[in-house]
Amino acid sequence: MISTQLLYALAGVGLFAIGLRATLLHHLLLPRLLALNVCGAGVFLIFIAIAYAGIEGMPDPVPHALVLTGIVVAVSATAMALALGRRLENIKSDAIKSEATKSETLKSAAVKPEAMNDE
Amino acid sequence: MIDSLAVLAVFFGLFFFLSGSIGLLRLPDVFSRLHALAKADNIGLAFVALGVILLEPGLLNDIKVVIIWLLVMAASAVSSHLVARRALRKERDDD
Amino acid sequence: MISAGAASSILTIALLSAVIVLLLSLFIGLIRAWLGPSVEDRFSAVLLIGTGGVAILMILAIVLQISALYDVALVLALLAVVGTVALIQSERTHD
Amino acid sequence: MIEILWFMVDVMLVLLLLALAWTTCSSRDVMRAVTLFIAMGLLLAIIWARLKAPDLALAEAIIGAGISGALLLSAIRDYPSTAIAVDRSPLMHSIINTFTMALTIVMSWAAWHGLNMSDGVRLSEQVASQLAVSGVSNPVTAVLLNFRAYDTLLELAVVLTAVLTVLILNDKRADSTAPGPLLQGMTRWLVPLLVVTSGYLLWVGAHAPGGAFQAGAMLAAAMILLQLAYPSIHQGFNLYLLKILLVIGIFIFVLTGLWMMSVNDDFLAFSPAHAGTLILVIETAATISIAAALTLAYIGGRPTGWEADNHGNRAMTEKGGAE
Repeated sequence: MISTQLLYALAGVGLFAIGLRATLLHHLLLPRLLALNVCGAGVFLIFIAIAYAGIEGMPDPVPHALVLTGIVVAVSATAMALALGRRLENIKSDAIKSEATKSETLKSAAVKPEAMNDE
Repeated sequence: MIDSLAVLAVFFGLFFFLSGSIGLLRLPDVFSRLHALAKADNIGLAFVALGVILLEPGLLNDIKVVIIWLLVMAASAVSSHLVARRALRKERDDD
Repeated sequence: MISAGAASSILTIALLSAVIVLLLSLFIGLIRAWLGPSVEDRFSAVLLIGTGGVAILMILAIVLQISALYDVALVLALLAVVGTVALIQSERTHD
Repeated sequence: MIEILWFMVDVMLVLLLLALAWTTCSSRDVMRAVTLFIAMGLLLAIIWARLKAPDLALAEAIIGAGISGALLLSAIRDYPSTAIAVDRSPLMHSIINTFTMALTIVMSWAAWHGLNMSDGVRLSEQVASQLAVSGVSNPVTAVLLNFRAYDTLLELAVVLTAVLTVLILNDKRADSTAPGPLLQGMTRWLVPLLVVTSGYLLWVGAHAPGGAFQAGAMLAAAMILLQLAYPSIHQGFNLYLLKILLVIGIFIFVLTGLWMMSVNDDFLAFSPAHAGTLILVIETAATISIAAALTLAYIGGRPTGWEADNHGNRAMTEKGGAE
């Protein structure tokens, strides 16, 4: 039983490490988010490995409850991060557009970048 | 007796699963791969479900297994169709 | 629940080997997901994991004697479609 | 013999998981990464089932396979390039690798040491001894909604905060392709099934794996499927009702807590006689709120007509941001 727990706990550690390495290496938001989710899955796995009590035994329900809330929080945090990322992309593409218009008509572009700085 | 029959059914299903995934790996294009996959989905799971029903004494659970099998059948038909249509559309766009 | 004693331990051995074979078939399918080349190829591998997962969950429900795992299998069968639909609808409009 | 077979199953599951995680994280193509991530979610559901955590397996099957899959796949559309480039300098690369390796060794040692230490007070025994007075017989539900109800209340608040952020940012996703007739036909029979399953999961949560989170996620998956098949359907939502649904979970939770405070002198301390009913009421409200929250999070912005005066959503946000 301890070997099963150890196996899954070490797998959790491995998952966390893989996710952490990728989070640090990537620049783009989406791969980073995926990597962070992998990281989180590793932490969940460590929790559940510790809660495990053998084929016959009843596992500890407290870590199960914690991880359950963790899964739901992780998905809402991912949705939030994606919304933030969309915002950034929109600002970037707006900025490119306003750069383009600036070179053509000077006046109309002057307002937009300022509004962007405030956000 | 029933146990061995059930195990036989499960192993028969496994054969379809294995051949389905080998087909997924070896066949040349998306459409034939999806065709191989459908074998695993429908027949393989049908035999595994049969084995499970033979082993499971609870009637409610037996009904659940049947529902699961029907759902997987419907889902795999729809999913294969959708995936294949997407692949076909892309192929046409490329030409 | 299952017929007691020595028979059930043989049954467990048979079912566990079935799980191992199913995992092997998932692994073969996953090679297709890794190789690709197209999105559809990868996704057919995911479909295989969905179906194989349903089979594994049903067998685990018997081995571990947790009937809630049938619910998990049911949910997995239902939700596999949502993923496929999301994939099909994820095509870019400006491509 | 049985132990060896179990060990083989475990090793295969772990190897598959690690391989999937590695390929997800090292993919050069966003689509490949997301597809492999969805596969990893499915595999995790099997692993939770193997580790005798059916509650988690349910949640992971719904959220991992359905909701985050749909969320991430639709997010791909918002990104202009699908290629993932890693352009860290070689020095930075090796620093990150060394740091991760060191951390892995320390954490492995900690896991090994922690598992070999003698057990402290096992919380499972405390839960088992108090289960009779919790009002439900599923220990995970008992922990979530009775013993550690504070956690769950705050967790609902966290989900609400995340959704409010999404609503404030209000940058909608790019439009998807037009759905085909087969998809719409399938949606018509699948969505009712998903809703019924959600109700089943909510009801069964009192004595078997299931409960508010799984039911709420299932309902949200139904709404997301509807949204995928009929992209403009959220324009028909009753927004006044939607705003209420979004907060009703926390509202009922706090209200019950305050009521219990007036009876038992303690916030959220349920009297054993009413605990079962109260938990069901709270769970129903929480299910609705979680479903509304996850659906809005997927839509990624305010449905049309969210503001009362409806002067164009973007203009409102811009003004709000500048003040």
